[in-house]
Amino acid sequence: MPAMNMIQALNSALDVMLSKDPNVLTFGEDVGYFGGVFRVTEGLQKKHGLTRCFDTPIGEGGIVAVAIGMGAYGLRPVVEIQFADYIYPAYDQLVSEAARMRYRSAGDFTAPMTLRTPYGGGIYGGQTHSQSPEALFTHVAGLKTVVPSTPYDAKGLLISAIEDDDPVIFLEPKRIYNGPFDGYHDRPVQSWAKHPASDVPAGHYTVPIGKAAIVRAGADLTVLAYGTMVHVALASVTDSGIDAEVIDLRTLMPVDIETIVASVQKTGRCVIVHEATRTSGYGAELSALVQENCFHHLEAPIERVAGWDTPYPHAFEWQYFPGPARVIAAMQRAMEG
Amino acid sequence: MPAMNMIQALNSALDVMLSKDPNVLTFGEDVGYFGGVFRVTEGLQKKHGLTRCFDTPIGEGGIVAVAIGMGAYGLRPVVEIQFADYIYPAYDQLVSEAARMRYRSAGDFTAPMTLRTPYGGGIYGGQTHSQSPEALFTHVAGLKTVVPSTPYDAKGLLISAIEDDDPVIFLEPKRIYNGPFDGYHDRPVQSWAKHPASDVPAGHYTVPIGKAAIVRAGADLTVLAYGTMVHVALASVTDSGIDAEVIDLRTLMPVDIETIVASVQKTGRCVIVHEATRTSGYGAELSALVQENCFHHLEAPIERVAGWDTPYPHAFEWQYFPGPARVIAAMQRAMEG
Amino acid sequence: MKNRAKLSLHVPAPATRPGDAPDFSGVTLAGAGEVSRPEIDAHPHDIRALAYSLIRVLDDKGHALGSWNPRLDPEILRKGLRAMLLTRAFDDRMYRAQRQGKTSFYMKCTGEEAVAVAAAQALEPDDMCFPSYRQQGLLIARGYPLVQMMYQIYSNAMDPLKGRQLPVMYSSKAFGFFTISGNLGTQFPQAVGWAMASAYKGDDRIAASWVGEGTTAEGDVHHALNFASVYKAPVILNVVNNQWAISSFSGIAGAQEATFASRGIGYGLPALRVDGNDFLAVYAVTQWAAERARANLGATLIEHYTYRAEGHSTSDDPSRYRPSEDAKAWPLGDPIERLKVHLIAIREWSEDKQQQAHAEAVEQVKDANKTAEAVGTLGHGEPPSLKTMFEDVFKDMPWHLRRQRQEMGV
Amino acid sequence: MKNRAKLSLHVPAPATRPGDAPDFSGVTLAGAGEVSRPEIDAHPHDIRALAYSLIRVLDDKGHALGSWNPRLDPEILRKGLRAMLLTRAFDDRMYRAQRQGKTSFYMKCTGEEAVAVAAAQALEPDDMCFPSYRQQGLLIARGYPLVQMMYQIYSNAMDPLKGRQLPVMYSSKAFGFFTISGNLGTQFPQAVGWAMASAYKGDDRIAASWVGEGTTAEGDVHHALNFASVYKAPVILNVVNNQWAISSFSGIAGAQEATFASRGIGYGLPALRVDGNDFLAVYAVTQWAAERARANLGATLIEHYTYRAEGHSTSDDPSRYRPSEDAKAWPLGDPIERLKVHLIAIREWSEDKQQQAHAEAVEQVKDANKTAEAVGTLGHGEPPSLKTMFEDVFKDMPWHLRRQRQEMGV
Ligand SMILES: Cc1ncc(C[n+]2csc(CCOP(=O)(O)OP(=O)(O)O)c2C)c(N)n1
Ligand SMILES: Cc1ncc(C[n+]2csc(CCOP(=O)(O)OP(=O)(O)O)c2C)c(N)n1
Ligand SMILES: [Mg+2]
Ligand SMILES: [Mg+2]
Repeated sequence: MPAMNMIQALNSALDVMLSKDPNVLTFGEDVGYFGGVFRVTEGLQKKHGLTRCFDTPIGEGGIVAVAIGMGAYGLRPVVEIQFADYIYPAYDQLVSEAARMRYRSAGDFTAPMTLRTPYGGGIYGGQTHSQSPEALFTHVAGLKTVVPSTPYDAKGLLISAIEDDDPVIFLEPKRIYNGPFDGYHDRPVQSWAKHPASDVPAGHYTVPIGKAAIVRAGADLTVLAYGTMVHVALASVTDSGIDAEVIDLRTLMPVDIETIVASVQKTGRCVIVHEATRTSGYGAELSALVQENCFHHLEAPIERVAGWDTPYPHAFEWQYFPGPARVIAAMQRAMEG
Repeated sequence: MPAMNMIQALNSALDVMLSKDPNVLTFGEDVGYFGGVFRVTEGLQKKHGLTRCFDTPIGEGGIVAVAIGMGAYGLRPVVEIQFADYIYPAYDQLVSEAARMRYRSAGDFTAPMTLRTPYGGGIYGGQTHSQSPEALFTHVAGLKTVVPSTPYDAKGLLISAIEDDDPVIFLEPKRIYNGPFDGYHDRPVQSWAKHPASDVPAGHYTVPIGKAAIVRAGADLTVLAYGTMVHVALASVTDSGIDAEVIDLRTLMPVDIETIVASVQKTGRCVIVHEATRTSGYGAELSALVQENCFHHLEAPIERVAGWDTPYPHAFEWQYFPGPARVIAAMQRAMEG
Repeated sequence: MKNRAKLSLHVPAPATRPGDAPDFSGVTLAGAGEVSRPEIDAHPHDIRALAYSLIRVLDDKGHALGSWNPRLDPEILRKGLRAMLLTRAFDDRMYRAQRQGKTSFYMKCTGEEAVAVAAAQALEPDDMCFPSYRQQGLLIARGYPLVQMMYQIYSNAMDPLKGRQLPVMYSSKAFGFFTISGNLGTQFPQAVGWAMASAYKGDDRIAASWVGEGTTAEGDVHHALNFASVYKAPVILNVVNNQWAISSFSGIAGAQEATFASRGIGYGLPALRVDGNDFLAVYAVTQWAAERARANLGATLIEHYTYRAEGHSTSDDPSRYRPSEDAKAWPLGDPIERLKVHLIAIREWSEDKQQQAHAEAVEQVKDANKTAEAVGTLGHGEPPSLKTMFEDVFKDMPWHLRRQRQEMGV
Repeated sequence: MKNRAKLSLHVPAPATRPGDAPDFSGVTLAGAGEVSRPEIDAHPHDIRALAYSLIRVLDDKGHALGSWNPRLDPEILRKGLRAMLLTRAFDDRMYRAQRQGKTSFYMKCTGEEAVAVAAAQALEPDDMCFPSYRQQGLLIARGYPLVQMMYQIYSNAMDPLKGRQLPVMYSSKAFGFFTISGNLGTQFPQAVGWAMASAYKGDDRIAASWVGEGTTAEGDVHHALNFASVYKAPVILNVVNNQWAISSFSGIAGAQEATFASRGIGYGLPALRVDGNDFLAVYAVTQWAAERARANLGATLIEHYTYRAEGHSTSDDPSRYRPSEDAKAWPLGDPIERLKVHLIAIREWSEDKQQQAHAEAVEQVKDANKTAEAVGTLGHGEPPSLKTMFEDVFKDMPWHLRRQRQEMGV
């Protein structure tokens, strides 16, 4: 199997679905001839035609609205929002329309659309190219939220999202598009090639929405993470020597509660890691869920490691990013606590 | 002092500030000649003039953007969004602009605006006139979020919000505009007149942002609530006979952590109550905060009582609304647990 | 040269307020038949004048004049008249039902019946409509069962929307009627997306959408016009200018600076302005736009100039913000009355027939309402099944909703 | 009559792609001086033609023609020329700095210098500008210290924005330059709000804002035009049509259907379309719109027809999506060259002086850069103080940010 980085895996997922299903099409700002600013749609217009992969006006609200209308017709549109930071102009169409359509029409109309968007920091993008808005979607009844952490999962989950009959917010951790990132920005960059999950089948396959993955089994502590932070968590486990179980949630809504509860009931300790700002971030929901489901098993306070409650500052990207040092410190507090 | 309901108290706050500060003005859909669909701005255009209280086009994004520009000039605009459910078209201007202005310009420009909006259910408004979106704002660094539960607080907090130099999201619990509501929809409606907090001074006064109120002292259990749910919590305490301490948060961001922690460390038990959908609601953040700050004092799992994770259904409003029955059940679980 | 005088802020205000006599002297109207009909493949730039004029077919005596006269079979006109009568009878009955506490809310379209009913007739039954809450005439003209609408309004056990939606927020894919949103304007760009999908699939169905003049201020409306123009979507974008948005007169939406039809000019879209109370004119412009769309020539923007004759909804009291005599004084009259006069003028109808048709409509509504009330009204009789409350949030119910349903004990 | 042929979806595509020869044969240009200047109190409806024409003053030989000729003192022209030269020299140096790894990102305005520099000259120094990221010419023309801009670009200890913003996202209230947002278009309606505030206070300052043609698709732009029209806000709304939005040609924004200036027509705003590479023409239309705004006659929409001569940013490679010779082939030429030729034609300048002015600009930039680099560049030298990272989220730091700052140990 060819070794693919995450961009190639996502491109392959789109290629497979465009080939398989004439009702699938993809569009967004610069996704057509150019292939997207991160090249995820590169070559798709040339291969599948102008009407199946094309550029749109710079109006995120319009892009999503048009996708909703196409979904109501019976298509399965996949839209790209160039950066997650630019999703807010489409927020009303997502919250009031895509998320509500099935419910308010009692199943008469649905919104089987997928919204792909790169999120997270680590590329010196400053405060408007680094945000992690997942919690703004997990709070919205009717939206599914998915975050892959490897090329294999990225392709399998994106195909699942496109085939899913509900609207899916598909958040792509842009920092690991080209290689796994352990959070040590000062160490040499790694490429996906050496990572087992870069073995990506060329054809159609799925990774189920709603299922987490235990990426490292451990006995003493549970670390809940997703996207880029999965790799930071793994590095933190190695460097701390703590025998932690690392769970890659992969899907945030609906979240895989069984896997989480089973692990924390086993370890009795839990550290939650995400890049988004801390207050009212998705870690708050995870903390509440763990507390509600594992209260009598907890031996220490649940720790949240997250982005600071500030915008993502250009010059202080690495002081903002919740890297191994902060994750390890939290793991140690959780072991003592 | 005149007995005021919440609408009159809010109207009085605006009247006081329009009289006191020529840089204060208010606008929004139907707020001018008509005085707003909930009459909160009634009479203000007539008294203060066409340019100080006026109608706007139906473009929430434009309303907020214009307020931001006015704030940058040096005014203190107060805008009304007719229903919280219609705030989403303005979400980008709030999140990317109002919230970020001070930070990104290093204090060179600020957004001293107040956004007033009625939120919550209980008036048969169906899914687009009943929402409680507070968690979508508490997650945003740079926004303050305030929710009053009485006429006295409503006026004092609104004046504080208008005088505040940061953008404030001011959520008005529409179900208690005309009277306190204990959650028993089948009992006779009460008016504010008999409630002590309807004694509202006619002039200028403030209730500080960031300070909670202990509305009932108790020893056995802490109930955290805000807005309409404060009254439901009090009724639940009475009817359950549990000696609970009921805390009206009043401000969600920044939240009054000292008051919360002191209470839970005393009682060892905590029930969090809100009307918003449960998953990733503000209750999740409260649960995480309590867990992190009071872990070793907790004698039972923290309970969340919230709206179901569905849209607000028209016919099942009272099955959706987290009334006394559900609050009492949670209090009892917390006492046993 | 440089003028640095003090600036001042302009806030538009209407000519009249409660207590004043109605004053429509500012309204200038083209005469019936004055505006001529271009070919459907006319270049938008050559027909810009249509955005500033007013397409009218029926004159005050009920004669159909000019090249926009669709020359319809009288049977179609009678069908349209009956549908408008039925719509009005339905509105009156449901308004009363709300006043009687049988539901929480209702919205009439009185005076605007032609906008929806004539369009329903000019479109094909399988064309997709993305309406606002004031185009119930579409459903009624397409023959959707009144009793189904009432079930929805009463949120009873037979409500096709299972009690979830506010009254009047109908949805019927089978009748080409998109689920109405409580959020203004969102359906406008969705209709463009549906039309793009139809074109993408090589289908022959087109889409149509409606927003009020107040709603034109939403960004969604700009997105709709922009995407429709760029991709030449087969869609008809209608702005129903009934001159009021709850309490705000149309000047707050920009009516004192330009017509709403002219909003289409900047996108290179054909923009037509029509007498919305003239059944024949509304039919003719809709037909023109539909033919153009089906010929792959893209979208058309239509402004329907009409007047909201009653309150915004049952929650509203227009006497608080406009002269109470306004509706009667409105120079373009009443669409039902005008079509009736025309049918009589061409000897295809009579006052007696009108009386009879009206009585039949009232009867039909009464019967449907009896059936609907027998099932239940809001808070009385048989409600939808409670456990459906947790369904349809997602296609399959996730664990957390199953748990919540259990907690509720259903 | 009814045509139910298969529909098909139209997706716009540019005339040329990489490998093709440049082709601007589709571009039709009015001649210099052809379009005449209306009075500033002209009614918008009487000057709609200006939205479809092209206001030009300078002809190919550098002669200033027609009623739009602002007849400026040559000293102003030389100031403008120097500001444009300085802007270009600054861009070239900062572009190199990014390539040298001294910062993360940079954006040039090459070929568009006149749009910002001429406006800066025509406006009063205390008028408020709400620019996009491509109007650095405003700051430079207003005399903002280059070294301050470099401090920001290098996110060093002297960065007025404390290292928080992406390079080029300047902010300076003192120089009437609003904090640039990474989110496109948001500043357009904010400028309208600022202008409404100025009018509300009886002030005499006006606002101006700029967006690219691609950004016109955002709902914010519609809100700006709508609110500006309804409240007659004293604001100049500029659309810089440089024909590209990253890799998307202007057809994706709607340029094949109508001009961007004509977007103003539907709001009843005066809409001017100007040769954006003609310093005199840009100055003249800005002056016209400014006088109109100061006379309380409200807002003007101006489309600046120009060409993005280089890549979108340092992250972009235009050779992937357009012919590499395009910039040279662009018929409206280069704004610096054209103003130079004019000044020489009127005997107020010479090639030598041009050489000298260019050398001076390069020198000035070099000196400023030496000072800036001495303080630090991104990741090297002296960064801003780390603890400032937690400041200015709110006016006063709440408990949770104090705790987080402690946790970080600063
Ligand atoms: C996004 C949004 N903002 C505000 C409202 C509240 N609202 C409901 S109807 C209405 C007035 C609409 O007026 P118009 O568009 O002219 O339609 P009409 O009622 O006249 O048919 C308003 C402001 C809403 N439903 N959605
Ligand atoms: C809301 C939003 N959407 C998308 C982007 C990404 N983006 C940055 S610049 C750009 C192109 C803008 O083109 P145009 O408006 O023509 O301005 P120009 O770059 O040509 O000056 C895009 C899509 C953004 N910054 N903000
Ligand atoms: Mg209206
Ligand atoms: Mg551009």
